[in-house]
Amino acid sequence: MRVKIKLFAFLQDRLGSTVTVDLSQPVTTDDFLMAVAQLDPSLKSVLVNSRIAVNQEFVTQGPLTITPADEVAIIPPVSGG
Amino acid sequence: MRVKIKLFAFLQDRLGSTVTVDLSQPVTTDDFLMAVAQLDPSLKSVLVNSRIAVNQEFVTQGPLTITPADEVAIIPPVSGG
Amino acid sequence: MHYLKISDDPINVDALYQKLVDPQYGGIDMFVGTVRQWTGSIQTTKITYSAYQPMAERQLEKIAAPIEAQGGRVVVAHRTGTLELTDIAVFVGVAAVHRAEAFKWCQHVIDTLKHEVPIWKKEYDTDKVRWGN
Amino acid sequence: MHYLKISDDPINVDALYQKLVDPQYGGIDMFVGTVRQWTGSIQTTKITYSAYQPMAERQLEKIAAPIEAQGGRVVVAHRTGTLELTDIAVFVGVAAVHRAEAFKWCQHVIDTLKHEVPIWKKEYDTDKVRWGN
Repeated sequence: MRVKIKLFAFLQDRLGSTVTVDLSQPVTTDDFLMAVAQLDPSLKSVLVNSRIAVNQEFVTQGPLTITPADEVAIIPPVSGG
Repeated sequence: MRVKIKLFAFLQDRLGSTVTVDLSQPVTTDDFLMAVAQLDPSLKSVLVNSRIAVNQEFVTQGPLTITPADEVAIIPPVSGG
Repeated sequence: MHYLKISDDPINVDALYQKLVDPQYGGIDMFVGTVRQWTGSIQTTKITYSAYQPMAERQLEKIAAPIEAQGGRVVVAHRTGTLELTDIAVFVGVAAVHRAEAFKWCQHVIDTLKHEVPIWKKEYDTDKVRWGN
Repeated sequence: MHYLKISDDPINVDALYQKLVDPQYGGIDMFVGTVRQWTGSIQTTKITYSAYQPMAERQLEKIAAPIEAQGGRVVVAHRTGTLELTDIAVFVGVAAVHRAEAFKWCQHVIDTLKHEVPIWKKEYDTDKVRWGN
Protein backbone atom coordinates (compact mmCIF):
# COMPACT_ATOMS: atom_id res chain seq x y z
CA MET A 1 0.00 0.00 0.00
CA ARG A 2 1.23 3.50 -0.84
CA VAL A 3 1.18 5.82 2.17
CA LYS A 4 1.68 9.57 2.14
CA ILE A 5 3.70 10.81 5.13
CA LYS A 6 3.90 14.44 6.32
CA LEU A 7 7.36 15.67 7.25
CA PHE A 8 8.41 18.63 9.39
CA ALA A 9 11.44 20.63 10.45
CA PHE A 10 14.81 19.20 9.42
CA LEU A 11 13.15 16.27 7.61
CA GLN A 12 11.01 18.67 5.59
CA ASP A 13 14.06 20.77 4.70
CA ARG A 14 15.67 17.64 3.26
CA LEU A 15 12.77 15.73 1.65
CA GLY A 16 9.92 18.24 1.26
CA SER A 17 6.65 18.46 3.15
CA THR A 18 5.39 14.98 2.14
CA VAL A 19 6.86 11.72 0.90
CA THR A 20 5.07 8.65 -0.39
CA VAL A 21 6.33 5.20 0.59
CA ASP A 22 5.25 1.59 0.01
CA LEU A 23 4.36 -0.39 3.12
CA SER A 24 2.63 -3.68 3.81
CA GLN A 25 -0.14 -3.71 6.40
CA PRO A 26 -0.30 -3.85 9.36
CA VAL A 27 2.44 -1.28 9.90
CA THR A 28 4.61 -0.57 12.93
CA THR A 29 5.92 2.91 13.68
CA ASP A 30 9.42 1.61 12.91
CA ASP A 31 8.26 0.61 9.44
CA PHE A 32 7.36 4.25 8.68
CA LEU A 33 10.65 5.53 10.01
CA MET A 34 12.74 2.93 8.16
CA ALA A 35 10.90 3.56 4.88
CA VAL A 36 11.86 7.23 5.10
CA ALA A 37 15.41 6.37 6.17
CA GLN A 38 15.74 4.41 2.92
CA LEU A 39 15.00 7.61 0.97
CA ASP A 40 17.95 9.31 2.68
CA PRO A 41 20.11 7.17 5.03
CA SER A 42 21.76 10.30 6.48
CA LEU A 43 18.44 11.08 8.20
CA LYS A 44 18.55 7.90 10.29
CA SER A 45 19.89 9.61 13.44
CA VAL A 46 16.98 12.06 13.43
CA LEU A 47 14.43 9.37 12.54
CA VAL A 48 15.36 7.05 15.41
CA ASN A 49 14.44 9.90 17.78
CA SER A 50 11.19 10.71 15.96
CA ARG A 51 7.62 9.71 16.78
CA ILE A 52 4.65 8.91 14.54
CA ALA A 53 1.31 10.72 14.61
CA VAL A 54 -1.79 9.32 12.94
CA ASN A 55 -4.66 11.77 12.54
CA GLN A 56 -2.77 14.28 14.70
CA GLU A 57 -2.36 11.94 17.67
CA PHE A 58 0.88 10.31 18.75
CA VAL A 59 0.73 6.53 18.33
CA THR A 60 2.77 3.88 20.10
CA GLN A 61 4.59 1.25 18.16
CA GLY A 62 1.66 -0.51 16.50
CA PRO A 63 0.99 -2.64 14.53
CA LEU A 64 -1.47 -0.25 12.87
CA THR A 65 -3.82 -0.61 9.97
CA ILE A 66 -3.71 2.55 7.86
CA THR A 67 -6.36 3.63 5.37
CA PRO A 68 -5.89 6.22 2.59
CA ALA A 69 -8.04 8.61 4.67
CA ASP A 70 -5.56 8.61 7.57
CA GLU A 71 -3.13 11.48 8.03
CA VAL A 72 0.31 10.08 8.91
CA ALA A 73 3.14 12.32 10.11
CA ILE A 74 6.67 11.90 11.40
CA ILE A 75 7.34 14.12 14.41
CA PRO A 76 11.04 14.77 14.97
CA PRO A 77 12.13 15.92 18.46
CA VAL A 78 10.16 19.10 19.18
CA SER A 79 11.83 22.36 20.14
CA GLY A 80 9.10 24.94 20.70
CA GLY A 81 8.83 27.24 23.68
CA MET B 1 13.65 57.94 78.09
CA ARG B 2 10.67 58.92 75.92
CA VAL B 3 10.58 57.00 72.64
CA LYS B 4 8.33 57.68 69.67
CA ILE B 5 7.07 54.48 67.99
CA LYS B 6 5.52 54.28 64.53
CA LEU B 7 2.43 52.11 64.23
CA PHE B 8 0.83 50.55 61.17
CA ALA B 9 -2.26 48.67 60.02
CA PHE B 10 -4.63 47.56 62.79
CA LEU B 11 -2.44 49.15 65.47
CA GLN B 12 -2.54 52.48 63.64
CA ASP B 13 -6.31 52.27 63.28
CA ARG B 14 -6.55 51.95 67.05
CA LEU B 15 -3.82 54.22 68.39
CA GLY B 16 -2.85 56.53 65.53
CA SER B 17 0.31 56.59 63.43
CA THR B 18 2.69 57.20 66.36
CA VAL B 19 2.68 56.75 70.12
CA THR B 20 5.22 57.96 72.66
CA VAL B 21 6.19 55.69 75.55
CA ASP B 22 8.63 55.83 78.45
CA LEU B 23 11.32 53.16 78.48
CA SER B 24 14.55 52.63 80.36
CA GLN B 25 17.66 51.77 78.34
CA PRO B 26 18.81 49.34 77.15
CA VAL B 27 15.52 48.18 75.64
CA THR B 28 14.42 44.74 74.44
CA THR B 29 11.90 44.31 71.64
CA ASP B 30 9.45 42.96 74.21
CA ASP B 31 9.77 46.21 76.17
CA PHE B 32 8.45 48.15 73.15
CA LEU B 33 5.59 45.76 72.60
CA MET B 34 4.57 45.64 76.25
CA ALA B 35 4.71 49.45 76.55
CA VAL B 36 2.19 49.69 73.70
CA ALA B 37 0.09 46.87 75.13
CA GLN B 38 -0.28 48.95 78.29
CA LEU B 39 -1.89 51.72 76.23
CA ASP B 40 -4.55 49.28 75.03
CA PRO B 41 -4.48 45.75 76.51
CA SER B 42 -6.87 44.48 73.80
CA LEU B 43 -3.99 44.83 71.30
CA LYS B 44 -1.85 42.25 73.09
CA SER B 45 -2.74 39.39 70.74
CA VAL B 46 -1.58 41.40 67.72
CA LEU B 47 1.50 42.73 69.53
CA VAL B 48 2.81 39.31 70.53
CA ASN B 49 2.94 38.46 66.81
CA SER B 50 4.58 41.75 65.84
CA ARG B 51 8.22 42.55 65.15
CA ILE B 52 10.28 45.66 65.84
CA ALA B 53 12.12 47.67 63.20
CA VAL B 54 14.79 50.22 64.05
CA ASN B 55 15.78 52.56 61.23
CA GLN B 56 13.74 50.45 58.82
CA GLU B 57 15.49 47.18 59.63
CA PHE B 58 14.02 44.29 61.60
CA VAL B 59 15.85 43.79 64.88
CA THR B 60 16.06 40.70 67.04
CA GLN B 61 15.26 40.79 70.70
CA GLY B 62 17.95 43.16 71.90
CA PRO B 63 18.89 44.66 74.29
CA LEU B 64 19.17 47.83 72.20
CA THR B 65 20.29 51.33 72.98
CA ILE B 66 17.98 53.80 71.27
CA THR B 67 18.80 57.45 70.59
CA PRO B 68 16.24 60.16 69.77
CA ALA B 69 17.47 60.04 66.14
CA ASP B 70 16.43 56.40 65.72
CA GLU B 71 13.20 55.53 63.93
CA VAL B 72 11.39 52.79 65.85
CA ALA B 73 8.39 50.96 64.39
CA ILE B 74 6.17 48.07 65.36
CA ILE B 75 5.53 45.75 62.40
CA PRO B 76 2.40 43.65 62.83
CA PRO B 77 2.10 40.47 60.71
CA VAL B 78 2.38 41.59 57.10
CA SER B 79 -0.25 40.78 54.48
CA GLY B 80 0.87 42.25 51.18
CA GLY B 81 0.94 40.42 47.87
CA MET C 1 18.85 47.07 36.81
CA HIS C 2 15.99 46.07 39.04
CA TYR C 3 12.89 48.17 39.57
CA LEU C 4 11.08 48.04 42.91
CA LYS C 5 8.18 50.36 43.55
CA ILE C 6 5.43 50.71 46.13
CA SER C 7 2.91 53.34 45.18
CA ASP C 8 -0.69 54.37 44.67
CA ASP C 9 -0.26 54.23 40.89
CA PRO C 10 -2.17 51.51 39.01
CA ILE C 11 0.04 48.64 37.85
CA ASN C 12 0.54 48.26 34.10
CA VAL C 13 1.61 44.72 33.17
CA ASP C 14 2.93 45.62 29.76
CA ALA C 15 5.07 48.52 30.99
CA LEU C 16 6.65 46.30 33.66
CA TYR C 17 7.13 43.45 31.18
CA GLN C 18 9.10 45.84 28.95
CA LYS C 19 11.57 46.44 31.81
CA LEU C 20 12.40 42.70 31.81
CA VAL C 21 13.10 42.36 28.09
CA ASP C 22 16.76 41.95 27.19
CA PRO C 23 18.59 39.86 24.56
CA GLN C 24 20.60 38.18 27.35
CA TYR C 25 17.43 36.57 28.78
CA GLY C 26 15.34 33.74 27.36
CA GLY C 27 12.80 33.22 30.15
CA ILE C 28 10.61 35.74 31.96
CA ASP C 29 8.22 34.67 34.70
CA MET C 30 5.66 37.14 36.00
CA PHE C 31 3.31 36.73 38.90
CA VAL C 32 0.30 39.02 39.26
CA GLY C 33 -1.82 39.06 42.42
CA THR C 34 -5.32 40.46 41.97
CA VAL C 35 -8.22 41.24 44.28
CA ARG C 36 -10.33 38.08 44.46
CA GLN C 37 -14.04 38.12 45.20
CA TRP C 38 -14.51 34.92 47.22
CA THR C 39 -12.53 33.28 50.00
CA GLY C 40 -14.68 30.32 50.88
CA SER C 41 -18.01 31.90 51.83
CA ILE C 42 -16.51 35.33 52.54
CA GLN C 43 -17.22 37.90 49.84
CA THR C 44 -14.70 40.71 49.38
CA THR C 45 -15.75 44.03 47.87
CA LYS C 46 -12.49 45.99 48.05
CA ILE C 47 -9.09 46.02 49.74
CA THR C 48 -7.03 48.91 51.02
CA TYR C 49 -3.27 48.33 51.10
CA SER C 50 -0.97 50.41 53.27
CA ALA C 51 2.79 50.15 53.63
CA TYR C 52 5.74 51.31 55.67
CA GLN C 53 6.96 52.51 52.33
CA PRO C 54 10.69 53.24 52.73
CA MET C 55 11.24 50.06 54.75
CA ALA C 56 9.18 48.03 52.28
CA GLU C 57 11.37 49.18 49.39
CA ARG C 58 14.51 48.37 51.41
CA GLN C 59 13.19 44.90 52.13
CA LEU C 60 12.44 44.37 48.43
CA GLU C 61 15.98 45.48 47.66
CA LYS C 62 17.31 42.75 49.95
CA ILE C 63 15.16 40.11 48.26
CA ALA C 64 16.22 41.20 44.77
CA ALA C 65 19.95 41.62 45.39
CA PRO C 66 21.01 37.93 45.50
CA ILE C 67 18.98 37.18 42.36
CA GLU C 68 20.56 40.06 40.47
CA ALA C 69 23.98 38.91 41.73
CA GLN C 70 23.28 35.60 39.97
CA GLY C 71 22.44 37.36 36.71
CA GLY C 72 18.66 37.68 36.90
CA ARG C 73 16.60 40.86 36.73
CA VAL C 74 13.82 41.61 39.20
CA VAL C 75 10.86 43.94 38.76
CA VAL C 76 8.35 44.36 41.59
CA ALA C 77 5.45 46.77 41.94
CA HIS C 78 2.99 46.79 44.81
CA ARG C 79 -0.07 48.99 45.09
CA THR C 80 -1.13 51.02 48.05
CA GLY C 81 -4.56 52.60 48.33
CA THR C 82 -7.98 51.17 47.64
CA LEU C 83 -8.37 48.41 45.05
CA GLU C 84 -11.51 46.99 43.51
CA LEU C 85 -12.13 43.40 42.39
CA THR C 86 -9.63 42.22 39.71
CA ASP C 87 -7.32 45.21 40.32
CA ILE C 88 -3.63 44.28 40.49
CA ALA C 89 -2.21 44.39 44.03
CA VAL C 90 1.25 43.08 43.17
CA PHE C 91 3.41 42.35 40.14
CA VAL C 92 6.60 40.30 40.46
CA GLY C 93 8.63 39.67 37.32
CA VAL C 94 11.96 37.89 37.00
CA ALA C 95 13.99 37.54 33.82
CA ALA C 96 16.66 34.86 33.58
CA VAL C 97 18.77 33.11 30.99
CA HIS C 98 16.77 29.89 31.43
CA ARG C 99 13.17 29.33 32.45
CA ALA C 100 13.74 27.13 35.51
CA GLU C 101 15.55 29.98 37.27
CA ALA C 102 12.91 32.50 36.22
CA PHE C 103 10.18 30.38 37.85
CA LYS C 104 12.20 29.59 40.96
CA TRP C 105 13.27 33.18 41.57
CA CYS C 106 9.86 34.68 40.83
CA GLN C 107 8.18 32.34 43.32
CA HIS C 108 10.90 33.07 45.87
CA VAL C 109 10.34 36.83 45.57
CA ILE C 110 6.57 36.67 46.07
CA ASP C 111 6.82 34.09 48.87
CA THR C 112 9.41 36.20 50.71
CA LEU C 113 7.53 39.44 50.05
CA LYS C 114 4.50 37.96 51.81
CA HIS C 115 6.54 37.42 54.98
CA GLU C 116 9.18 40.12 55.05
CA VAL C 117 7.84 43.26 53.39
CA PRO C 118 5.83 45.65 55.61
CA ILE C 119 2.63 45.97 53.60
CA TRP C 120 -0.81 45.31 55.06
CA LYS C 121 -4.24 44.75 53.65
CA LYS C 122 -7.54 45.88 55.10
CA GLU C 123 -10.16 43.76 53.44
CA TYR C 124 -13.73 45.02 53.12
CA ASP C 125 -15.91 41.94 53.12
CA THR C 126 -19.70 41.94 52.98
CA ASP C 127 -19.91 40.68 56.58
CA LYS C 128 -17.15 42.81 58.13
CA VAL C 129 -13.77 44.49 57.73
CA ARG C 130 -10.71 42.25 58.18
CA TRP C 131 -7.07 43.19 58.68
CA GLY C 132 -4.61 40.77 57.12
CA ASN C 133 -5.34 37.32 55.80
CA MET D 1 -12.52 29.47 28.76
CA HIS D 2 -8.97 28.72 27.71
CA TYR D 3 -7.30 30.30 24.72
CA LEU D 4 -4.69 28.34 22.77
CA LYS D 5 -3.26 29.79 19.61
CA ILE D 6 -0.36 29.06 17.30
CA SER D 7 0.10 31.72 14.69
CA ASP D 8 2.36 34.14 12.86
CA ASP D 9 0.83 37.08 14.77
CA PRO D 10 3.08 38.90 17.23
CA ILE D 11 2.30 38.11 20.88
CA ASN D 12 0.85 40.92 22.97
CA VAL D 13 1.40 40.30 26.70
CA ASP D 14 -1.22 42.74 27.86
CA ALA D 15 -3.96 41.39 25.60
CA LEU D 16 -3.28 37.83 26.82
CA TYR D 17 -3.10 38.98 30.45
CA GLN D 18 -6.59 40.47 30.06
CA LYS D 19 -7.94 37.02 29.13
CA LEU D 20 -6.81 35.70 32.53
CA VAL D 21 -8.42 38.40 34.66
CA ASP D 22 -11.48 37.27 36.59
CA PRO D 23 -12.80 38.08 40.11
CA GLN D 24 -12.69 34.35 40.94
CA TYR D 25 -8.89 34.29 40.64
CA GLY D 26 -6.28 35.82 42.94
CA GLY D 27 -3.07 34.57 41.33
CA ILE D 28 -1.90 34.74 37.72
CA ASP D 29 1.44 33.35 36.64
CA MET D 30 2.74 34.10 33.16
CA PHE D 31 5.81 32.70 31.46
CA VAL D 32 7.24 34.42 28.41
CA GLY D 33 9.97 32.82 26.31
CA THR D 34 11.97 35.24 24.18
CA VAL D 35 14.71 34.90 21.58
CA ARG D 36 18.01 35.00 23.46
CA GLN D 37 21.24 36.19 21.89
CA TRP D 38 23.85 33.95 23.55
CA THR D 39 23.94 30.24 24.36
CA GLY D 40 27.43 29.83 25.76
CA SER D 41 29.66 31.04 22.93
CA ILE D 42 27.01 30.55 20.23
CA GLN D 43 25.46 33.80 19.03
CA THR D 44 21.91 33.65 17.68
CA THR D 45 20.65 36.25 15.23
CA LYS D 46 17.11 35.00 14.57
CA ILE D 47 14.89 31.93 14.93
CA THR D 48 12.24 30.56 12.62
CA TYR D 49 9.50 28.53 14.29
CA SER D 50 7.33 26.10 12.37
CA ALA D 51 4.52 23.90 13.62
CA TYR D 52 2.25 21.03 12.73
CA GLN D 53 -0.41 23.54 13.56
CA PRO D 54 -3.67 21.56 14.01
CA MET D 55 -1.91 18.81 15.97
CA ALA D 56 -0.07 21.38 18.08
CA GLU D 57 -3.33 23.03 19.08
CA ARG D 58 -4.84 19.62 19.92
CA GLN D 59 -1.84 18.81 22.09
CA LEU D 60 -2.18 22.15 23.91
CA GLU D 61 -5.86 21.33 24.45
CA LYS D 62 -4.86 18.10 26.20
CA ILE D 63 -2.40 19.92 28.43
CA ALA D 64 -4.92 22.61 29.39
CA ALA D 65 -7.95 20.37 29.99
CA PRO D 66 -6.98 18.87 33.37
CA ILE D 67 -5.99 22.30 34.72
CA GLU D 68 -9.27 23.82 33.64
CA ALA D 69 -11.09 20.81 35.17
CA GLN D 70 -9.50 21.83 38.50
CA GLY D 71 -10.75 25.40 38.16
CA GLY D 72 -7.77 27.16 36.56
CA ARG D 73 -7.70 29.08 33.31
CA VAL D 74 -5.00 28.55 30.69
CA VAL D 75 -3.88 30.93 27.94
CA VAL D 76 -1.13 29.87 25.54
CA ALA D 77 0.17 31.59 22.42
CA HIS D 78 3.10 30.38 20.35
CA ARG D 79 4.61 32.17 17.40
CA THR D 80 5.45 30.72 14.05
CA GLY D 81 7.56 32.52 11.48
CA THR D 82 10.80 34.42 11.87
CA LEU D 83 11.60 36.10 15.19
CA GLU D 84 14.34 38.58 16.01
CA LEU D 85 16.22 38.93 19.32
CA THR D 86 13.88 39.67 22.28
CA ASP D 87 10.75 38.77 20.27
CA ILE D 88 8.27 36.62 22.17
CA ALA D 89 8.22 32.99 21.03
CA VAL D 90 5.76 31.69 23.61
CA PHE D 91 3.38 33.01 26.25
CA VAL D 92 1.90 30.67 28.87
CA GLY D 93 -0.47 32.16 31.43
CA VAL D 94 -2.41 30.38 34.14
CA ALA D 95 -4.93 31.98 36.49
CA ALA D 96 -5.87 30.21 39.72
CA VAL D 97 -7.56 30.92 43.02
CA HIS D 98 -4.22 30.73 44.87
CA ARG D 99 -0.71 31.51 43.72
CA ALA D 100 0.90 28.12 44.42
CA GLU D 101 -1.39 26.48 41.86
CA ALA D 102 -0.81 29.26 39.33
CA PHE D 103 2.97 28.69 39.51
CA LYS D 104 2.72 24.90 39.47
CA TRP D 105 0.33 24.75 36.55
CA CYS D 106 2.12 27.40 34.49
CA GLN D 107 5.41 25.55 34.83
CA HIS D 108 3.70 22.27 34.00
CA VAL D 109 2.23 23.72 30.79
CA ILE D 110 5.52 25.10 29.47
CA ASP D 111 7.49 22.00 30.50
CA THR D 112 4.97 19.72 28.78
CA LEU D 113 4.72 21.97 25.73
CA LYS D 114 8.46 21.60 25.22
CA HIS D 115 8.11 17.82 24.96
CA GLU D 116 4.67 17.13 23.53
CA VAL D 117 3.70 19.95 21.16
CA PRO D 118 4.89 19.66 17.53
CA ILE D 119 6.67 22.99 17.10
CA TRP D 120 10.25 23.29 15.89
CA LYS D 121 12.85 25.98 15.87
CA LYS D 122 15.46 26.66 13.22
CA GLU D 123 18.08 28.79 14.85
CA TYR D 124 20.25 31.11 12.77
CA ASP D 125 23.52 31.41 14.64
CA THR D 126 26.53 33.37 13.47
CA ASP D 127 28.50 30.14 12.89
CA LYS D 128 25.73 28.01 11.30
CA VAL D 129 22.05 27.13 11.20
CA ARG D 130 20.80 24.70 13.87
CA TRP D 131 17.57 22.76 14.06
CA GLY D 132 16.21 22.31 17.58
CA ASN D 133 18.09 22.84 20.80
